[in-house]
Amino acid sequence: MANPMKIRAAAKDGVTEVKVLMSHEMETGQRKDSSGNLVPAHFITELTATWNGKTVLDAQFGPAVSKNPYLAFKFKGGAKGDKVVVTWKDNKGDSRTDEAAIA
Amino acid sequence: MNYRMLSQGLAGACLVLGTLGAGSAQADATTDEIARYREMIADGNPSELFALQGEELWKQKRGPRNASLEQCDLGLGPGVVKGASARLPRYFKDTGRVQDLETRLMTCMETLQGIDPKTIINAAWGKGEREKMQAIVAYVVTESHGEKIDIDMKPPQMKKMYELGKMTFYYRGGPMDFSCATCHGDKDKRIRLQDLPDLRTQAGAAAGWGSWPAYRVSNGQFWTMQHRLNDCFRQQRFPEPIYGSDVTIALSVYMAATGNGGTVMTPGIKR
Amino acid sequence: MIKQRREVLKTGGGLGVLGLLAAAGVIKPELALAAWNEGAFKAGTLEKSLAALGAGKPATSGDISINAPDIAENGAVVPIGVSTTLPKVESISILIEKNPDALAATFKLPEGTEANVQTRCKMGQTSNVYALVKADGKFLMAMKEVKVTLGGCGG
Amino acid sequence: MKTYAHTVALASLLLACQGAGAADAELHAEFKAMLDSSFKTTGIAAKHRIYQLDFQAACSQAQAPAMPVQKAIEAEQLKTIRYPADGNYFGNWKEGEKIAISGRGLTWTDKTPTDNGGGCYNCHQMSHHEIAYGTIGTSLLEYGKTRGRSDEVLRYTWGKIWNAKAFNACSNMPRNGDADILTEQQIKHLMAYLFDPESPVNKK
Repeated sequence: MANPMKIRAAAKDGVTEVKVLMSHEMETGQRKDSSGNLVPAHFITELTATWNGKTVLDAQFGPAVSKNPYLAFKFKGGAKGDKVVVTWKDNKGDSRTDEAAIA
Repeated sequence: MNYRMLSQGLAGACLVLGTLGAGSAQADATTDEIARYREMIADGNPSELFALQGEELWKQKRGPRNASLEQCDLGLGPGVVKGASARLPRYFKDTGRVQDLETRLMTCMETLQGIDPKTIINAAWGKGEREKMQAIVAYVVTESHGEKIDIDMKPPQMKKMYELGKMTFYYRGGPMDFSCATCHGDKDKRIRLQDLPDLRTQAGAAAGWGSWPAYRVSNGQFWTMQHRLNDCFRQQRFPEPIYGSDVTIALSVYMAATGNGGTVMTPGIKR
Repeated sequence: MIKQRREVLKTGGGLGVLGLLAAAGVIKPELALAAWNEGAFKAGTLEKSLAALGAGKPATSGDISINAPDIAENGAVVPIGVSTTLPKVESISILIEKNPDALAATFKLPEGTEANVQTRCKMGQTSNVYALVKADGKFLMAMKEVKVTLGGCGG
Repeated sequence: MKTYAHTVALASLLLACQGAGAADAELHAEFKAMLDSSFKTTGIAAKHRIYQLDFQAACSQAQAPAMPVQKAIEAEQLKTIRYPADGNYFGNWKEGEKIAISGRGLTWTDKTPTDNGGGCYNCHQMSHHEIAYGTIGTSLLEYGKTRGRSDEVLRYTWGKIWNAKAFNACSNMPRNGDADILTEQQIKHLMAYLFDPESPVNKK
């Protein structure tokens, strides 16, 4: 099972900044292991962030996004205690959803 | 030391060589840009992901005794994690040994949880109990972020370890004749583009010791201090140090004590 | 739900059908947007990736800025941020010219989300990095070179 | 593998300093025991690597040893240098560049003890275009251009690459030829990299 994300959301002057760290290998499918076999591609393909149920970001990743991906973005609105929910899915059908309260 | 005595005896004939060449005025725009790169990746250190898992493991009942690590004494009393790693290595009366964070955690895992230390010592990095150890370390060192390095050098056992660590630091060997000092025994040097802390000095030792354990962006792994030292010896072309062995503890005491008073920046983020 | 969408994709032969379904109100538009754009992510060259994104040959815009280092100490993690002052931004994409597949990531920005995203990408070698912005229905672009260095004592 | 039989002169110099106190001797014994119990053989990195050669021991202090000791070491090491049998110093600079950049070899994760890199860029600036260079050693930029190609310069440079300790007893630089790190052919490639006018070391 996928490991939890670390989500930070902070509101300031009517804008909420969200920073997300995801635990994921992000294998490109082009790397060889120590015995010379190709490691199959395994990477996050889609990510959605919502605030109070409204989509605030919709991202798609290729395998060129770094291992343990980092993402930061900002949206207008958001009050202390509001929930930001982030969900990712990967190319093997695995997914993970975590949430954080806006600080 | 014998040779030092000789050189003192022959002081008239003795010229202490700067073993390095003269061309060191190569500070350039490259260095500034690399600094900017490091600053950009510092916010959002994936060590946090490992610390998250480590905290869970700390609280989880595990092992043959089905116990958590919450009663583990890292030197500040049972269960005290905050600030503990800033004061390690230290001499522990209950084991009669100088221990670093990882060997101390092995003691806790053995006594509280019944986990055989061999399952950690003989495991590969990132595998089995060793992987769990790495996560627990990430959690513990995060709890000392911002504290001062505060190594208690009063016990004679610590003084002995310091001396042994210093001897290890200057010990040349292997097919490339390298010692720790080959790379870390002069000021303002770098290997390729990586700055090399001068571990002989307080500032250098504080910078080096204080920023490991760390997340390594080149391989996406979280490296404990044992892992860092293990790879130093690998690059030094030495044989492999056994996990938690005295040579690793001695070097740790030498570095930590030299860096005493510096700031703990763990977990770090490194190339 | 997700499985069903994938099946529709497979049998229906691509985004066209999905678009049709969305237009017919069968599925919500935002879900349609979320389907991974395999065609663009596996397009290969910069030119083909831009084509697959429907961007053609976008003009350069001084209103788009790329926040990335001139030199990356390690190609495995290159911080790349894109921001723009252009109005009505719909999407931001990051493309790396010399990667096997140029497209690294794409972000759809609903109204209210600022045109300012940061992530980290892998770069196999020194390359031009492109930020593609779709604003008010039009594609515009900016470019910055990032040098990737070798490091460490081993290699 | 070679063994290093050091001369009586060096040995006696080293012996001359056996006046250390009992506490020192005890610490030394403890140090040796610590090394013995702390290391293990992994892959090609055998445990015996922790046992020092005489000159390594002499260079294992915070300060370099006394000048006579250094001179004795240098004289010893000078004898190990083998110059190219065919009298030709040069290989291909393009191959030389690859060797200069590669820092691989002789660790416990390397499969064989051969096929090693020179690791030159770890410590030296060399070419006009490679920005990732270390500063532990001197800059070798425009090495051939500024030094010319006299027999003396070629012989010195070859010798320095083969065994740097022949010129500076406690040099940080490995004994590339003497310790079987690089082959004669690889050193020829490196020589070409340093001296060829077309090499980026000399050409902008």
